[in-house]
Amino acid sequence: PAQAAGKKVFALVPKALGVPFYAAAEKGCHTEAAKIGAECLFTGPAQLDDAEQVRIVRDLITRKVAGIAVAPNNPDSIAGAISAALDAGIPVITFDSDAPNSKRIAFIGTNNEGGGETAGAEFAKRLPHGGTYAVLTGGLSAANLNDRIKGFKSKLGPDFKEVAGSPFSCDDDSDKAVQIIQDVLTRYPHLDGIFYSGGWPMFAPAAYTRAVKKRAADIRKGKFVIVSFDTLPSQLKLLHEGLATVLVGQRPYAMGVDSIEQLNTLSGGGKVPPVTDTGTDVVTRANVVAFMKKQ
Amino acid sequence: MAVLLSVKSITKSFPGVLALRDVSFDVEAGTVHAVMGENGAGKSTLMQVIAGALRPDSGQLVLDDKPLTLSGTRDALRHGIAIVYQELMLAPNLTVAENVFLGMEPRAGGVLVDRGTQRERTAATLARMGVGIDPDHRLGDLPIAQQQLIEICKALVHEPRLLILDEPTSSLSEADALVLFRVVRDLRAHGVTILYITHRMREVFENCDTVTVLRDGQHVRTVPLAQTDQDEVVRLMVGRDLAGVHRVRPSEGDRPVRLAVRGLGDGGRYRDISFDLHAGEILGLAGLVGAGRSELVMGIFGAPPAPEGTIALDGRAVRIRRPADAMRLGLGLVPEDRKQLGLVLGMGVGANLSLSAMRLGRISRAGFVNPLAESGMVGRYVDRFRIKTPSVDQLVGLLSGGNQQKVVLAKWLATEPRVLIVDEPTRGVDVGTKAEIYGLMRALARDGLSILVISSDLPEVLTISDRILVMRAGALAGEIGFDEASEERIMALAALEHAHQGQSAEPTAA
Amino acid sequence: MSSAAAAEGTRRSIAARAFRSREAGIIIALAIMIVGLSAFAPDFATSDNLLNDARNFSFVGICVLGQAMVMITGGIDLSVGSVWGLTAVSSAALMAAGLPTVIACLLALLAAAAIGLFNGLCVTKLRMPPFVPTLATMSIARALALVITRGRSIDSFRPDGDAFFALGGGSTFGLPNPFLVFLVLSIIAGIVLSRSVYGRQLYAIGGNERAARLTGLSVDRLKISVYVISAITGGIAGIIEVSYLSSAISNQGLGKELSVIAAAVIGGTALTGGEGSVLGIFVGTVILEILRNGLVLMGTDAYWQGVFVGSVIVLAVFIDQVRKGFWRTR
Amino acid sequence: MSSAAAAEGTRRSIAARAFRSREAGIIIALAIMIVGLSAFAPDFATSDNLLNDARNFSFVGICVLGQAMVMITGGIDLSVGSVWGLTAVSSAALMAAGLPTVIACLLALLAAAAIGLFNGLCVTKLRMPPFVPTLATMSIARALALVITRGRSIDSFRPDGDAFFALGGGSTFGLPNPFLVFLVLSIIAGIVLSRSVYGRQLYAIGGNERAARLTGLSVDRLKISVYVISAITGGIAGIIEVSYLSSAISNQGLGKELSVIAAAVIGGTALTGGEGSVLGIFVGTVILEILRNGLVLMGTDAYWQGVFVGSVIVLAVFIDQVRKGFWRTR
Ligand SMILES: Nc1ncnc2c1ncn2[C@@H]1O[C@H](COP(=O)(O)OP(=O)(O)OP(=O)(O)O)[C@@H](O)[C@H]1O
Ligand SMILES: Nc1ncnc2c1ncn2[C@@H]1O[C@H](COP(=O)(O)OP(=O)(O)OP(=O)(O)O)[C@@H](O)[C@H]1O
Ligand SMILES: [Mg+2]
Ligand SMILES: [Mg+2]
Repeated sequence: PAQAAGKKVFALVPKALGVPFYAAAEKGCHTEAAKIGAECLFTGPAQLDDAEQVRIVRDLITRKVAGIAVAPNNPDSIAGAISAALDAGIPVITFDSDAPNSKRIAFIGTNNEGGGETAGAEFAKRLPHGGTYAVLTGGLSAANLNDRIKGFKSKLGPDFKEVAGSPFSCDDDSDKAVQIIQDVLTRYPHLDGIFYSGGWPMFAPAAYTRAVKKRAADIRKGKFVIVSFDTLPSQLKLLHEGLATVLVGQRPYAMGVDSIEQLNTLSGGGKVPPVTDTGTDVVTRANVVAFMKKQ
Repeated sequence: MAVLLSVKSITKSFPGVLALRDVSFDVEAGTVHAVMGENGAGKSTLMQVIAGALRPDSGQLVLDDKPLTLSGTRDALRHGIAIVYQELMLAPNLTVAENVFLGMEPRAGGVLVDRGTQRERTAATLARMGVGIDPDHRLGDLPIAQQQLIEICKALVHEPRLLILDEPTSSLSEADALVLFRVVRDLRAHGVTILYITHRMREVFENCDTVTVLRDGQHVRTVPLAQTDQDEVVRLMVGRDLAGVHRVRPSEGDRPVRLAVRGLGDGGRYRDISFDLHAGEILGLAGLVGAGRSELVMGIFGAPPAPEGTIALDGRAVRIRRPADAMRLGLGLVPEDRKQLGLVLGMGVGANLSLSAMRLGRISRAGFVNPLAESGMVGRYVDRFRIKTPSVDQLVGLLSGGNQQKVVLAKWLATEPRVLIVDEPTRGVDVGTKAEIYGLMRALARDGLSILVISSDLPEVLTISDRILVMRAGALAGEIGFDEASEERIMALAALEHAHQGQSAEPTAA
Repeated sequence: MSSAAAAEGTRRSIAARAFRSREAGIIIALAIMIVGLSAFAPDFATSDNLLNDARNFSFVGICVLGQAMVMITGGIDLSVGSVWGLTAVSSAALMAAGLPTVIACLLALLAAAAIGLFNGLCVTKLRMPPFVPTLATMSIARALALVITRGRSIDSFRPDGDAFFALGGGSTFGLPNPFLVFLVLSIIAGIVLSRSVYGRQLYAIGGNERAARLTGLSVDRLKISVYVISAITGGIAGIIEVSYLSSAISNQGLGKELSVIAAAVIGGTALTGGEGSVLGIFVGTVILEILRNGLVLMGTDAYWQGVFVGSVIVLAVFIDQVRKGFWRTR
Repeated sequence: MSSAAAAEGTRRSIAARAFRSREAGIIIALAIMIVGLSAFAPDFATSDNLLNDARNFSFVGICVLGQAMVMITGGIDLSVGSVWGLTAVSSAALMAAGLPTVIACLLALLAAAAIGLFNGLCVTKLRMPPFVPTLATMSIARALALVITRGRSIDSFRPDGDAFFALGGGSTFGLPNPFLVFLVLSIIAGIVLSRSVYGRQLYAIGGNERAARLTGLSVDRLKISVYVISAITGGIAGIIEVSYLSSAISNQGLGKELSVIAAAVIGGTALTGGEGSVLGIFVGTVILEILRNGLVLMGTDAYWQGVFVGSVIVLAVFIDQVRKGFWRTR
């Protein structure tokens, strides 16, 4: 059908469906595809599942799409499928998270570790004397989140102490994320900061507001630092209300756009840079208003 | 004669129940030894102890003068003791042959089932019993009567020295019972000892040598049948004299037709059945197992509704699509198979009793059960039927067979029906209770209740019926009035040569 | 022992005293947990924390009520988690589309009920094993939630005033509203199951469907009703969660069917039908939540938490079995 | 109709003809799917694609074999997905630690078997409903997998040569190795279930446990064995997947218990026990995989896919019911 339609079909394979982050990437993918008169096929595993993702990529090869951009759940397990695609003459690039040891032609995005380092730097800057902190993550085995956390910690000096039980996993569930924050703040009322490797708790503004109510003043005073990944609208709103300190955002929309653009070039026989850094947004209360306008 | 097995002061109790109290008696080798007693007297419990299915709290079994301690039923089999339980103990999803050899499968190459042998030996044993059932037939598809025969076959393949039969005839028709008796005599001839439980006096006196009577879990007496008679045995069982049940001539004068059935049929199991049931009449429905009586009444009750024919109640034609309709019209059906169709074994006596009445708002207001009314009603029926249970909350599944039957009857009478259909009303019920149930049915009939009684127990049909219909191979074979009624006539109609089967007798509408 | 349990099950519906003893084991297990946690995690017994817990387990708890009714009839409803999600996003979407809160919620619940109806019809009219249609609707409802949100979160909706947000976030008499909803529904369910003709019939169906049918119970209609109820409870949980989170996302309630069924089973509801009581499932629900909460408060290593959760589940049920054992043999 | 199904179920083991007819309905459903897909997705019927599918459904398929045996005895095993994951990571970890491939795999399988044993003991000796211990081990095994990997993926392991990787990635006689493993295990399971004493006794337990017990079957030992087998099949799937992905991560097999049970149920295995055949579950497994594969090939909107999956599951079982219906009434 790809050929039948006459249009080139480029596939964008996220780590999992139903994640706002990739929804943004999909948006970019579709807009760009429309622009160049191609078709964007957005498909991926229902939940974070690397074996499932490999199968889907193989299916896409069978379907002879014009190019594949994938955000590997597991860089090693995807490698085989990527080689298979290239053997079948289908260009493959990775976005959001990379598979450096694979044959992928290019990577688009900020690698998560880099993003994590940015976040870590911001965190450390605001807590010059160090302190105790907790990490909230989506899934203990999600490679990209673990990279972010790795990067984050790499920027923390020796006088930072992670509390017992951290990293806390919320299984990408906003409700559970908020519950965990409640629990953590109950257990460690004098915590100095929290790092969210993804925006889950902040996707539930009202509940989140209630959860951090007790420390809201501290956040505004800078006594309690909250650094979170992602810059989705609800997060920006919360940041604006002073319920977070720093947001570190990757640019999913840009990733979607660039992916199609590069796949198009490649399928036309062109060349692309091996790594395209879509960069990170660092949003603080200072520039949040401007940033919201820009969006 | 030599004593094969002696039971020495066996005691067994269950939560809240002392089922056996210091029971002792001897069983002589090569005899057919009857064990009798009222429902709940402890017969089955005792048998299960002897068969290794239950461990006694105290007491001792002695086999061939050697003390015998059984680790389980397998162990018992190894000692040559086989039992046919009162309830079917078969896996419906397996074939006849697989059930017969369950746990003792003949093996091919160590691990695989030797199907050939299994099938042949099953067929052989069934042949020896004189029953023609396909060993490869799925058990669950057979009617209970035949499943019962399979149970017996299952016990026989192991060539036991002591065979325990716990109410084997309770779900057999006269004809199948005869098969069984032949087998029993045959076994005795080969020196096999048989412990035989039944509530049917006649069977005992026709087939057994000795009788042991239990009452309330205690041994009353063991006596050669030659030295006793029915009345004495009954007295021993019940502890008092019983007014014998006699036939009662139906009151003269034509009673209005309550239930009129015309041309009812499902094309197979029963065909073109027509009859009238009058107000206050007890109509017997006799026939061999497989005659299709159960299917017929199920058809009347709408489970499933009969595709052909019409039903009229008090002259008004009625459509009965499901049991609920039938109930609303004042019909009640006490089914043949109490475990599968009659009771919720996992619920208490009380809950079972009130289940049907509940729906008719007898003991509920605005959709909510009125606990007082409920316990009141339950109490009444438990007393009225002398249901032997530690409490109304006792699981029905833990009651003795006969007491379960009483619960089913009570459950339906609680709906105060106008037409009551009873499929095998006294299956597994003791003489005393039988008499009560007959009396009860008569009383109800006198108050205008119309009763249709299916029974494979000829004396029973004769005793209680005002009029008897006989079914054969799915069709009405004929009707027998009160005065002409006799076992011979019934059997004659029920078991006619199969040449005639298929064609149905002319409607017997008045 | 399952039969012994059933015995109690029925006794409960007749004598309130035995009712208590039926759940004694699992209640003991809960008590032990609470004592242990209060000892090892000083913050556990704080009213703040307990109120948080009360709010948190209410969402699942509400679903368990419906699930238990399905299980009592011998069925199972896998779709509850997805129905939860679908109702959540569709109610939010409808509000975002400008419908009045109440209308939006009712429509969303109607959709949930429709799914329950579909499950019920498949189980009764088409004679499917309950696992099949509910598995199917589990996948369908989740997909529909995705279709509605296209993976984005819906938070732009502004229901008339913030009254709606109070439903999930607010408190009354110091008790979180979701908990109150759960409490009220539990009481209703408890009375219905133990005292109403309807409830008693559900137990009968679970105990012996053929007998129930022959006793004139309209088995099909009763069964359909429980699947509808289960779906609606899932929907209620979803809507309350939306109001609690003030935003809806397609993966709400993802995988919750397992926690829901687990809570019911731990609470003594039998997958084979005919058994189960509201008190039991209430306790089962609480155990699961304070377990999660307690592990965090005790600062257990994140990677090990699953081990504790599993062990406690087995232990809780073990204690229950032991007690039943003693109860049986005395 | 379940009895009708069982009727066939048993007949199968006697007359091969009826055997076919037992699964006829579900096979028809599969046929329809294949025809439909070949029509709408030209790439579907290519040998490449079919071989891919064969490889893909083998992992779940192997687990279904064990699961079916558990279900035939009337039980259920929720832990299979987690055991899959645990075995995967532990085998990889052991290889990474330098153990010879075979030893590493055997040790990993031993761990799996231990979990199965635990499940079996809880079900039999402690009389727990199968749902409880297997739910617990589901959580425990997953956690242990996390503990082993600390969330990272294990890929540094270099088994002796790449022979190990051939197990999952390679092919023999043009057929993918995992498929061959699945095929062989299926044949063995088929014979065991339909012909062996052991197999028939499993059916007996599912059909009437009390009768089986009173007939002297060692019910407990038989039940324990099926849980061990189920765990081992889960482990085998995990190890083969590791060799296929040439890397292990703790969330392997996550949520697979559902696909596994679904495949068994769609294949006609009854959750109530006593029913089920290898041919049936084989077909059930295939249906689920080619469904997933077909949807991608047809380029269905990712968000809608769940809707199709659900619908097809219901349809497949519906066709099966219809056929049985006809079969019953003729
Ligand atoms: N498993 C059990 N648990 C509790 N009580 C039991 C159990 N089995 C039997 N009983 C009780 O023990 C007593 C004797 O039961 P048993 O079945 O031996 O009577 P029976 O003589 O066989 O009666 P029937 O003629 O009706 O079969 C009855 O009161 C019965 O309720
Ligand atoms: N001995 C038999 N041989 C063949 N089929 C039988 C036999 N007994 C029962 N059946 C099957 O069951 C059907 C009717 O059985 P049913 O139980 O209705 O007989 P019945 O007259 O009710 O006997 P009872 O009620 O005494 O068991 C028959 O049409 C047949 O299909
Ligand atoms: Mg008895
Ligand atoms: Mg009959």
